Amino acid sequence: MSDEMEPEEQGETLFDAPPMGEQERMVEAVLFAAAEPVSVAELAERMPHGSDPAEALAHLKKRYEGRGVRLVRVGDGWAMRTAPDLGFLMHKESVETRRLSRAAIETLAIIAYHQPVTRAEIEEIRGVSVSRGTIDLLIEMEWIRFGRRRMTPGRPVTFVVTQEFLDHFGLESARDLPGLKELRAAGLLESRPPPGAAAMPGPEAEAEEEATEGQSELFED
Amino acid sequence: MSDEMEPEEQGETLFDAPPMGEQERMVEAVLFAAAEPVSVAELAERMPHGSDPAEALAHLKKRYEGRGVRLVRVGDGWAMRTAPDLGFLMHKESVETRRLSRAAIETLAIIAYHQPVTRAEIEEIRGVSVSRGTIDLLIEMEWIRFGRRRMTPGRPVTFVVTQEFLDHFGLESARDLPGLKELRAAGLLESRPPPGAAAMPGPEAEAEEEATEGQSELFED
Amino acid sequence: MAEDDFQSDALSVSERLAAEALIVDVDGFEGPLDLLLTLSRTQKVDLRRISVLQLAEQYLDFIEKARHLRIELAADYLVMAAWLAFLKSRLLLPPEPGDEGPSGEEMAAHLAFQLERLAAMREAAARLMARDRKGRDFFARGAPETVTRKREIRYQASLIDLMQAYARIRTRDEFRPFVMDREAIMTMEQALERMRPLIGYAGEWTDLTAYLPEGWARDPARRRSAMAASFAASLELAKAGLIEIEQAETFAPIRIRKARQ
Repeated sequence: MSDEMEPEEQGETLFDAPPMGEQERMVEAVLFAAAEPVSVAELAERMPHGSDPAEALAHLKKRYEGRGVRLVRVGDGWAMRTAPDLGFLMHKESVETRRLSRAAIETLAIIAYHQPVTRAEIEEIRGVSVSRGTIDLLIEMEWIRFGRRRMTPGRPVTFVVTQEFLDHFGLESARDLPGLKELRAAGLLESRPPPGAAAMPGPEAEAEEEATEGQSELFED
Repeated sequence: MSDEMEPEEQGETLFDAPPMGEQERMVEAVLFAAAEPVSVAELAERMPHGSDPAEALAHLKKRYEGRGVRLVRVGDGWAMRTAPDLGFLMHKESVETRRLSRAAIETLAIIAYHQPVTRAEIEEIRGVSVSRGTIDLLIEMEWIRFGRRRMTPGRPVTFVVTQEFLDHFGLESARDLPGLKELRAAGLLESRPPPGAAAMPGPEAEAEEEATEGQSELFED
Repeated sequence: MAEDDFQSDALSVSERLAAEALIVDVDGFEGPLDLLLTLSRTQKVDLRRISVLQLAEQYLDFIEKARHLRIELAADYLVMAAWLAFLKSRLLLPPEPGDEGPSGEEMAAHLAFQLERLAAMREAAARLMARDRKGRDFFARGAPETVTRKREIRYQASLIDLMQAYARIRTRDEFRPFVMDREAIMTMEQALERMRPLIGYAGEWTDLTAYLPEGWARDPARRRSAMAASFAASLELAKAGLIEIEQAETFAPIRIRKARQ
């Protein structure tokens, strides 16, 4: 080490610069403890006179090659960073199960029974407007997706249930959903008709409609 | 039962645990990323199934021996800390530690060496009442916390030192407190009740405890 | 701290000056035990071989001087003075036969122990504070990476939820899981809730029908439901050891009473 040193520098310093191994330790400690990337100039300032932080950095960089952390250049400074392939360790995942909101489950049910169904139709059936968040949530859950556009004025998008939905609810197809008759028989539906409700088309009726439409594939994934 | 389980369990883990070298990298990355000590249990939680963080830690500890940063044990956690001999490089990072009053320092030492210890016991040892502010300060600094209540009349709370205390003073555990063994051997950590009824006048003996509590506050700087 | 003054070989004048300095500095002491510890240093012996008698005299002398200088001392210093005066008398006078309480030697030994323990804790505190410390001598990671908590929310809904939801919309009514008229239904939970506070009074055998809510015994449908629920509830209560049940013969009235411990 000392033979590499400039004679001029040797004269200047009261003590010899620490051996390179020590300098490497110093750089390691400083970069570890620093909140911000540290420049070579700042390292030189902090380290004992005559040190060669650039060389120490080079040694250190090599030492950390392939390790869990790496020495990286950030702007004109140096910093220690987690190896990119280990980024997954920095996430803590937790799963929380929640019940679907009433609005969401009702919207989902309407889509399942009436698909393909437009938003306006869902609102008509539910009697309240459907929030954008509800639709987004169901799409995000991959339980519904966009169907074909309806060939009516405004060409509204329709919603249909997905394979994921069928898998989740253990259905072969949306047609396997129990019809009104079965719901009634199962005691899930009161026998008296809803006040002033016009007969709603069941899934069977909608199935025909779907067959008649064969337009935009744009919205299908 | 167990021989039935084994093949099933093997089937459960889709992948084998990563090789030890990889596990060491992972532990390294996690500990580098954390400012606080991380427990073996937490490492295991974050690493892939089947990993052995304890063994990876042992390897890692060896790897960092003599380096600028070290792997240290802090209570039931592990942390990376810079080597103490390099503290002089870290003027920029060094935090101005609050100047503690004599009362606070002594109270802290008594809690560390006698833990779990009640307030009355601290007062017995120091011969003065412990001001509420002293305890509050030490709790605020996260050096002490409440321990279990003592199963004696009045069920007084006890105080114990924290992991942060161990971390701050570079102790692996409270058993590593300097001179602990000698103090114990000399019987100075026993609680020895004063002989007979003519008890030493302790702070409890005073009628107006409130008044004296306020007074001892005067002695703190 | 004034203790250094005591380290030097003291002439009587300098000793007195030092003692006065001590008194003026009384606010610098952490209580009487601390003062005693400081005074004990003047004996220049190991704390284990300290003369407690001499220490007591030093302390009392100190208090006397303070009083002379009209320095107000906190109460605990005076309490200690009284105790030391008592200790001194115990140490000097031979114990009277039948004397109760600890001997002067025992009391002195305990005081010596307390002083030694306090000195030891002082030293331990100093050693502790002199250790390499985080943020001064060694450092934690300066740029910690925060662990991002990714919380995945899984929504749950069963086919029944779905069908119920649909049924609810189609009936435009609050969905009811059973179409039975609930007005005539009493659940076991309701019966339990009703019976629990009542059984405390059931010291004697009482017909279970007495526990049916008022009015429920008349309507046959309601009576059946209430009876079944109350019977089921009484079985629960018997299982919990709260009541006893008896029935004399088949179809005889079912009677219950509070369990006897």
